[in-house]
Amino acid sequence: MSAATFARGYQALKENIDISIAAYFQSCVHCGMCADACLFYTETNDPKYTPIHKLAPLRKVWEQEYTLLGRLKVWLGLAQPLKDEELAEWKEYIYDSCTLCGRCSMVCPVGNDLVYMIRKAREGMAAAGHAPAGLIGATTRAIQIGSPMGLKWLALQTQIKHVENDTGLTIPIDQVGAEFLVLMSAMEIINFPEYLAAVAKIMKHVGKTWTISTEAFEATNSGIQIGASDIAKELVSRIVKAAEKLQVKTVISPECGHAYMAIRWEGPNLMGRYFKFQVKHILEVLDEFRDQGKLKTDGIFETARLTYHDPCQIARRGGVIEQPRNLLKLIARNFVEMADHGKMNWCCGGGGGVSAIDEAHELRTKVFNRKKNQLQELKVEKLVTACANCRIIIEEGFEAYQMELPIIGLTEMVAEHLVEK
Amino acid sequence: MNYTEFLLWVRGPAFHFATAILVLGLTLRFLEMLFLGSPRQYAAVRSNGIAGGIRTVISRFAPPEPGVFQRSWFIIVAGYLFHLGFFISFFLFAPHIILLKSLLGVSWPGLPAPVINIITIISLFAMITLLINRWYYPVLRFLSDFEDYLSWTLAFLPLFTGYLAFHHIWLPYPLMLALHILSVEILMIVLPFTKLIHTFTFIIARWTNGARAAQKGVQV
Amino acid sequence: MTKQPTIGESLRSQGISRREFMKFCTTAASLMAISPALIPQLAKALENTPRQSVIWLSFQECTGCTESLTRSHAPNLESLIFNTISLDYHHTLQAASGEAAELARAEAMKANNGKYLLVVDGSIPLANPGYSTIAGMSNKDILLEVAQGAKAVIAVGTCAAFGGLPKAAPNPTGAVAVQDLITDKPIVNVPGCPPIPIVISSVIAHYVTFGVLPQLDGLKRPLSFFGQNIHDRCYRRPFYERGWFAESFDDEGAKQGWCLYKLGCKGPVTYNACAIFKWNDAVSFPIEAGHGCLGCSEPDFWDAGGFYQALSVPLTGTATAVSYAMVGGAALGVVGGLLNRQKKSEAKQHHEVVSIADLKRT
Amino acid sequence: MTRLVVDPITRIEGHLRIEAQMDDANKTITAAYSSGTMVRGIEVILRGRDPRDAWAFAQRICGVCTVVHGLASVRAVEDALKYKIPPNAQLIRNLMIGAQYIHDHVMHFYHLHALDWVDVVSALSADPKATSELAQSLSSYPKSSPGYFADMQKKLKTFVESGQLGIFAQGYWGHPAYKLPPEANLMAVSHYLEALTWQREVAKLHAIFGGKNPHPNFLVGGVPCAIDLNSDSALNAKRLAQVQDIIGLMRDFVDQVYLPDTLAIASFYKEWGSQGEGLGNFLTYGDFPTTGLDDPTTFLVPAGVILNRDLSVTYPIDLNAPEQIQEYVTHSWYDYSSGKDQGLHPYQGETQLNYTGPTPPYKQLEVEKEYSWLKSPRWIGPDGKMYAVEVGPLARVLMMYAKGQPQAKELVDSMLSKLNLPISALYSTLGRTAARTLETKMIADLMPTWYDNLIANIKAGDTITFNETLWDPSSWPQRAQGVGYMEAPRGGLAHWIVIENGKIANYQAVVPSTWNAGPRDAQGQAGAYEAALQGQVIEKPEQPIEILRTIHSFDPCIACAVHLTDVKGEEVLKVKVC
Repeated sequence: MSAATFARGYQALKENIDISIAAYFQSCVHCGMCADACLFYTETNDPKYTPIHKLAPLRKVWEQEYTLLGRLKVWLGLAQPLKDEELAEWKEYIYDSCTLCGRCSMVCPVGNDLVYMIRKAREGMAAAGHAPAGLIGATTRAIQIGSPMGLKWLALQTQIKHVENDTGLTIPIDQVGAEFLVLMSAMEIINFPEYLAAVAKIMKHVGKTWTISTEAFEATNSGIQIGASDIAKELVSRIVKAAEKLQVKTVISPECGHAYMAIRWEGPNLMGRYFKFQVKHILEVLDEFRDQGKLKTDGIFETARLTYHDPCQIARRGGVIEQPRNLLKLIARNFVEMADHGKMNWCCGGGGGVSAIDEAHELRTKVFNRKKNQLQELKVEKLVTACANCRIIIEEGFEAYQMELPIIGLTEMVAEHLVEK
Repeated sequence: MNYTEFLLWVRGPAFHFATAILVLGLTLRFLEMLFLGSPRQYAAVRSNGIAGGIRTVISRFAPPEPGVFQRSWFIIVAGYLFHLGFFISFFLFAPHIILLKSLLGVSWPGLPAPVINIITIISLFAMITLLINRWYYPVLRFLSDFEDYLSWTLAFLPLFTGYLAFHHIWLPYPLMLALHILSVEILMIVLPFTKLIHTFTFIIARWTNGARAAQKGVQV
Repeated sequence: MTKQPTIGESLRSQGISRREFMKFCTTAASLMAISPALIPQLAKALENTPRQSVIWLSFQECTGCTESLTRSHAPNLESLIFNTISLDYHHTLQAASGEAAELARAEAMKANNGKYLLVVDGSIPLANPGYSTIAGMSNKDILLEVAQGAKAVIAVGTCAAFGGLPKAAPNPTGAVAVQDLITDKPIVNVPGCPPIPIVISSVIAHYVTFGVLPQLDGLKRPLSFFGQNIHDRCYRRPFYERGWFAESFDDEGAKQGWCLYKLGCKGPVTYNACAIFKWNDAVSFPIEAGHGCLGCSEPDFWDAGGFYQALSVPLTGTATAVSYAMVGGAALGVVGGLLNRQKKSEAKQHHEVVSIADLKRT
Repeated sequence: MTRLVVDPITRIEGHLRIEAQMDDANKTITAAYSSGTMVRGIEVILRGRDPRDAWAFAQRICGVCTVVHGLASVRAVEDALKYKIPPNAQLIRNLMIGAQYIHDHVMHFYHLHALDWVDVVSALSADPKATSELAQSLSSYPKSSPGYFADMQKKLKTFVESGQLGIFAQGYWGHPAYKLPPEANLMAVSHYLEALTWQREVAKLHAIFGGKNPHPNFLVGGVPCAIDLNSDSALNAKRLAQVQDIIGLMRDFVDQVYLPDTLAIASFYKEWGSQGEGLGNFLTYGDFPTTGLDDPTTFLVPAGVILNRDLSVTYPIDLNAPEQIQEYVTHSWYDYSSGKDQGLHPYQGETQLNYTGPTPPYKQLEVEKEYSWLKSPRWIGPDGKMYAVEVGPLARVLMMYAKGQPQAKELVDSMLSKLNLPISALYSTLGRTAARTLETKMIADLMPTWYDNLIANIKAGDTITFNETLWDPSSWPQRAQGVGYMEAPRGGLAHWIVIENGKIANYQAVVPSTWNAGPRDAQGQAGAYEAALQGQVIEKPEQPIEILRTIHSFDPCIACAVHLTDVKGEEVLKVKVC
């Protein structure tokens, strides 16, 4: 019977240090610019949330394990080795106050990719048993039940029934040879079944074959968020197995930031091999349809003043930036951009697993202030986004700040504007 | 030891030692780093990342976009002035060019001394404001450790002593010049083992960040 | 013993008019950077002083300093030895040789005990007393003997002041400067290889006139001649400021008088009055004649890098140091790197798969 | 037997000690020993340095003959590297060495040598009017009025009466060997002072070309001063005119003061035409290109060796031939690894410093063993015999005379006839001093040729003074060796250099005073000084003025003569004299 220990955590940290991490630590000049880029600092003015500070334990391991001078310092008693208590203390920084949004990585003058490092640090934290209980729970559910929110196929099946009833469309299940395998996020299944309806509508509109797998419908990956590559790998492998079994050409990642990152960018690396299929975000797929002229809109434009919230993992960390804008232009007249958008967007405050951490709730609500202000400045009547998690967090934020602003998923919105066939 | 002996010592044995430590330190640290390896990319990339890596190495020299600039304008402006001043006075002051030519074998035209003088003053001023900022800005105050102040001092001294030597302030020129050279030598010795090594490692940092982002199709 | 005439009397009896005498005083005053208001006082002092006894000892030297003294135009050598001082012992100039010469020295020391001025040129070898002897005596013994009764010591030339050429690496004879041996007497160093002629004569004149030594810098050099470095007073300085340098001898820059920094000029670290008073009745000075300053009034200038090596260029040896460092760094780096790699792969090998059961502590 | 010791020999350059064994019965010197008593080690110091810097070190061998070692050094480097210098640089160097000659010889005559012949105290009793008449009968020099001499006498009188005799204290005043009438003494003392003023002006020529004097600057590959008639910072019309003025000043003084004074004083000391003869062997390296450029066939002074006063045969000399010039340390405070009796050519020059003399303070040297910091250079003749030779003005004048140089012949013959002396009188103390005057005259007459050639070159558009091609050490061969030779005022001077990997591997200077003042060699043969003193009668042993007269006639330059060198990493020392 194994369990998390400090030694395992320390070993995981050691294992994960590579050239770039060494270069990042050596390059950091403590300029503090990452703090100005992090909403946990800008909204709290508490310097302890400075991103680079969150990496202190990892830095210690690198220095003491992998540099001559660091070894010498330890040997001479000038430096204290990393302690378990430090890791415990850093939980707040590495999990609660970092959404892995990667905005700090954009501003660092020496070019440090801090998120890259945070994710490595989480590997150590998870192995050392310092992961937040909420994330442990979610991860356990993901492995044991198949979804972080504890949803089983049955729940999705129920929703599919509803959708089929509402739309009159058939949702293909486990269809071997379909072009697309559509994944869902647990959040969507519970809160936004409209997404499934929209996908079904669009697929019919463009005449593509698609399917949902009973074995791998959940796209989110708690293993990534908690920082347990082994678990993340298992979760990814379920999808890979299903996709390969169903012989799909493309796996469509849903409106969920981390899901995209997990399956599109980290999946192959976790598996340690190239995928035989493509992985695309639903917005990418939609934009391709648009580009191919397959999306026939009804000509009724959205007239409400609206803006688009870029989910971090889709835009900045995922490279899907232009696609949503192309789609919005197709259907909206009054699309306006937030001051910081695209790759420089501000996070909703709940990404990277933070939404699953109960003790981070208060902080997360506080830092939502940033998004709130952005939206208030813009005076929009509608908010569009492409991540169910963002959407929930923002809705919660509105509630906390007593704001009223309709939010809609972009896929759903596109579907609404298609010519009925 | 009179000042001539001191000057000869800093121009001779001390310089050789400092250069040796610099070279040794950099070689050591680069190898230490390189042997740590880098994970392989299996995802279907949008570009191989080479161009993006190079672009980031260069693009982060340019001023950031307005949103970022607005939030961190002070550190950006002062940082620019300091770094530009430091490098202009280092690379474009005639005696330094001669020194570099003797070490590297290549030469380039310099700037008139009065221009270097003004640039040095600006750079010094920028450094002082950066130090004050480090004391008063909560984030920097919180982040700063001994190494930060040490690095600041070691970067400040060559500029400062160079300025004093040029203007014959305080000490006789040869002594001030010797102190100037010595300050550079201390900088050289300490550089590989402190954050000052960012002078070189920033290239790797920017490269890897830029290349990884470019593989995802993002320009950072 | 007859009363010795004063300098004033001596000058007048030689038909030197009051006007000429005042002119001499003015020249002397300006050379020594003395306020014109003090000239009458200077004249008075000179008029009332008997000629100062001077004993000049030559050790490890080349006689260049004495030659330089003969080139002094104001005060010139004739004026100095006839009117200002009594040069009682000087190998190159004195009439007597051998025992007679040594007798002249002994008598001067006796007659002026505690009052004579000792001038020294040349360094003193300590490695072996036989390396330099006069009348069978080692230089060190003579110096100590003569210095004992001296009022003050003037070390003329870089050899006497700082050890000079004999002390240049590897200092085969163990040469030292006067100040290394004499610590209980006031010493003025008048370095230069040789010193500017008028500097030697003026410093002697200063002492004779005012009875005190001039104000000195940290290396015991008179501030009135060594207070500024050559670079600051060089007529080519504006070109340095502009960044215009002669790149080679006889190139366009050399012809137009551009700065000689790149050709190895040591003016910036050399304190001397060459750029102000110049040489040989202000005809020229080395930089004006197209050659960089050798830095000859500074200690150890012989070992200050090549004469054609720019001041900012480090002394030779960097390439060797770098090559050793690269090898050392590479060796250390590879060892450190391999250690890192081993550590990391060990960590990987011992990796225990993290399952959900492992996320919590037991 | 009495041991006479003269130490210090004053009015010379450097530290020289003469010990002489005198037969009390006839007051005759039976054996004399010359010792250089100071060593610095310049050749060791030079090892490992940049050959382009060597001139500055070598130049400090001597501050009196202040250009010669600098020039010999740059020539050695240029010879080793086959480095050609531009014609203008050659002409400027000629002018500098010419000025050095004239300056040096005049100063030697008046300030170093004259007081052996001129009684300062006697001048006090001269009649200024008669002095004026004497002076005017000798030359047209303007400063010859009775008033001028009266002023001079008054100045001297005040000085003497002050009781502070300074540099004149303890002179052998009133010694019966002083033969000049008071008027001649007054004239000579006056010219002593005039020469002091004059030499300051002459030295300016060096300042114009080399920035200062003493120790003007030189440059391997040319000269440092650039020529640009349109620049205020190079040799321009103003500077060149100044040079021309100085040349005029030199020639006037030589013709109107130095030459007449020599003749006048010599006429009272004709007996010295048969004393201080010395070796009778003479050596010259040759120098002074009459066309301006460095072509040995045009040298005013040809190279060669004269043996046993035989002017009908001159032997060629080769400075690079290992069997021709060798230095011995048998009686010097050095060791050779091959044994103390072995001679070495300067390229192989190797010696170990080993002071074996008495511990100072000492009374007497151990002349049977080692007794000098000078080595004994010897010329090995075609007959395989080792010859001690004399170098210097006498050697040069004899060589020119032997080779039939017209001006030399005319000047020598004219002087001998004016003094009514036979040609054998040249082999003497007097002959040596007279030869110095005559060659000064010849070189002064050659100065305008070099100057005119320089002007002609500039007119023709050639202003080049420096050849940059071989300046960079990376353009040099890995190993090179060369010799820079010249006729320095005191005689043949040569520097040998070995360059390896851009650095000096070995450096040797065999200077005129090494030839003349060196101690006995392995075969016990005396050096020129020692030989010249042998047989000399000393009238008053407590005031051995005769020794001074003969030694001074060589114009000793001892600092030049003593160096040390280091070969193959061992500390090795070597002594020589210029």
